[in-house]
Parts: sequence; structure tokens; C-alpha cells
Amino acid sequence: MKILYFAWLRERLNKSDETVSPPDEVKTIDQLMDWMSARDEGFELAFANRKLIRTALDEKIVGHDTPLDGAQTVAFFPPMTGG
Amino acid sequence: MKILYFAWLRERLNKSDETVSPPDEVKTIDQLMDWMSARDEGFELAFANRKLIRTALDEKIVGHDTPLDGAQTVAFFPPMTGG
Amino acid sequence: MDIRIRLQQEIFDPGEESNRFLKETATVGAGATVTFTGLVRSDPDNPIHSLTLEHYPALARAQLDDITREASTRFPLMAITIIHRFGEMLPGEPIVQVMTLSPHRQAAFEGAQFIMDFLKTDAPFWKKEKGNDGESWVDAKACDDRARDRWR
Amino acid sequence: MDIRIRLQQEIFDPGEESNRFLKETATVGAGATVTFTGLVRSDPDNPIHSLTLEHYPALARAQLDDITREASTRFPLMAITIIHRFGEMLPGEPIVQVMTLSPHRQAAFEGAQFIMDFLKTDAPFWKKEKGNDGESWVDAKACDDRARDRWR
Repeated sequence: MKILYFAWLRERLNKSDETVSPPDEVKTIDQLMDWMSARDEGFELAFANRKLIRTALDEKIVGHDTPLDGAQTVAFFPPMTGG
Repeated sequence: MKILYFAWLRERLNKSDETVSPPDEVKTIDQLMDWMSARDEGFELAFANRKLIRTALDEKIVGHDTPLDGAQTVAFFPPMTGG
Repeated sequence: MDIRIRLQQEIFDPGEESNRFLKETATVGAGATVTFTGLVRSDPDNPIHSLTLEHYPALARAQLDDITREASTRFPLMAITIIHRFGEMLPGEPIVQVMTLSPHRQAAFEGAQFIMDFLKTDAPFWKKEKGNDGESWVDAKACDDRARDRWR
Repeated sequence: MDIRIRLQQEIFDPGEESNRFLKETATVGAGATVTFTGLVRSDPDNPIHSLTLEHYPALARAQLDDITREASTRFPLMAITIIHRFGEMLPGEPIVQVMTLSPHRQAAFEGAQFIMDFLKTDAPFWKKEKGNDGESWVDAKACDDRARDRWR
């Protein structure tokens, strides 16, 4: 599973993407964030305030409670500020 | 007193302006239209439906009950359709 | 506030006017500009050959002065330009262009909309269409009055 | 419906793009076109040196596809073009341009406003400013969420 980071999340984690293989019991985006926080303190700190984190599964913006359901790509990013 | 006509009023009356000297008892635009209707059948016909007539006194759009109050120019025209 | 009003018979180039507006009025504090352009519209099933706009020059200028002044008190605008043509024009040609500049997008949008809504009903221009069946004056539309009245 | 979406690093010419939009999409039934241009804004008292836009290309395209499709079902539009830049840009430069074409002015205005309101909050672009005090990410604004939510 490919993970993408954008904007200050990318800067704070010092990487724009990584590949992870979470265990089968990680079924939702929330659970993925829990699992990644447990294994990586940097991730835990950057993701401490989850209200600031937006997520997309396979190029579709979704809520944190969405099932991963075999998604290839999970993207994490702050609220958008384009235009 | 100069009278200006625009759009279909101008066409119907077959003139774009004229100069008139109404008597002193003609004090409002309504009364001016009454006076002009009495002396000119063409005017009376064109001004039959006064709801369709808009008026301006000295380059200011005003209602029919406005006093003439020494105005130099009275303009009559249909509802505007610019833009 | 930089307010410019041009009444002219000659055709104008919409994009060139937008660029000139930006070049002549934009400062570093500007964040948004809106250009509205009204075009001579024709119905493909009942085409018009031309559109003629009659106007009352002195009153048109006075009304557009009032409308732009009111827009500049209601919305935080940095500049407004209105170009309005009169005389005869062909389908597809621009009739009117309103441009606004502001720090923020809502003001730029609402300023331009406000100006167009009032211009439609309160500026002394009258449209006459020439088509297959001859000439006819365009009727004022109730929806234009309603569009204006929502700002009151 | 002619919908075009361009994401590009290069600067663009606002007026030239408006003219191209009209030239390539306008038919005789068109009566109104609106162009919104967002500019890199700087505060004269605390100027920025540059603005950098980061984006998520595949998601940006998908979101702008959705937003324009939704706009075209809500408003009687004949054409929409969006140009959005990414990368580094200087104060005064255009960031984004949205153009709409319609038979009627309200649809052209509302279509462009709708697109901009959703683009601001739902398209994956992130702004970073470089100023006298170094670099900082621009915060999302609650007023942008409210502007979007009035369409719901």
C-alpha cells in the first residue's frame, strides 16, 4: 500500500511517500493512522491532531472512518488552500 | 422646457425631442403628460399605458409624481434593456 | 478607488481590455479580478441580423456613476471599469464589459454582479433587434427587476 | 458542454486566455461570459517574495472534473475552462483562472462562483509563502468553507 504526504505533513515527515504493509486487522483509515503512529514517533506527532488531516483513497477524498478495502494509494494532507 | 423621447416612444412620435411651454398649473410630470395628451392625439396614444413610461428630470430618473420645479429637460422612455 | 466608465460605438477586444484593466489598476494587494462580458446573442432557430443599442448619453453616464459609486461603498473593491457600446452590432460581438478588482474573490464577484444587475434595469440603453421578420424592440424582463431587487 | 481543465507550471496571460476561450467555445447562442482570475496577493506592509503551490495532480484533476460536472448540471452553461498553476510564482502573477459561457449572465456568474468556492476547499492545492520571516504554509480559512457550504 502506497502512502502519500503533502504540504506540511510531507515536510514534517521528511518524505513525500512510502510503501507500507499493514496487517489484516487494519481495516479503516483511522486504524491505519493508529498503526502507523504506534510504529513511528514522527508520524504520531505529525498526526496528533487528526482534525487537521484530510485523506484520499485512490484519488477520492474520503472520511477517516472509510474502509481501506484493498486501496492501492492512501494520501494524507492538510486542508486545501488552492485558488 | 425641452422634452426628449427614446426607443419606441421616439419612433411612435416620430421625433426625438421638442420644446414646450406648459402653463404654470402644470406642476408634476403626471400633469405634464396630461397636458401634452390633451393637445396631441399622437402623444395621448403613445402615453396611454403610463406604467410603461419611465421619466427623467435633468438627467435624474424620477417617478411620475415628481414636481417639475423648473427642470430644463424632461425625458420619456420605455423600461431600460441595456447590458 | 479607480472608477472608469466608457461609452463607445466602436467594438472592443474583451481580453485586451481585461489585460489593460489589470495593468493599469492592479497593485500587489490585489488578489482577484472578475470580468463580465455581455455578447450579442442570437437564436440559431430564429437568428437576428444585428442589434442596435440606443442610449441617453448624459443620463447613462450619471446612472453608471451612481451604480459604481454604490458598488464601491458596498464591496471592498480597488477598481471598476465599465465599457458599454451603443449603435449597431453583430451577433457574437461584445456589448458590455464590467471589470472589478479586489483583495478577495467574493467582493470581485459580487461587485461585478451588483453592477450588471443595476445596469440592466437602471441604465438608459434600449435594444432593438433586426431579424428575418424586421425590426423589434427588446422587452424589459421581470427577472432583471428581481435580480436588481435582491440587493435592496 | 465543453469542459477543459489545465494544470500547468508556466505563467499564462489572463486576457489572451479569455479571448481564446471565447474564440474556441462561443456560438451565436452565447450571451454572457465571466472570467475570474486569482492573483498572487502580497501585503504592502509585510510583502511576500514568492508563493509556491504544491498539488496532488491525479486527485486535483479528479476533483476539478467533479466540480465542473456538478456546475454544468446546476447551471445552464455552454463551456467551462479552468487553468490552475502549480510551482513557484511572484506577487501579481495569475494563479488560477475560471471561465464560463452561458446564454444568460446569472448562470455565467454563478457557475464561476460555484467552481471557485469548491475549488478553494476541495481541490488538492497547498500554498506556501516566502517572505521576510522565511517560509510558511497558508492556513485554510473558515470563510472558504462557509462560501462552499452555501451551495449545499
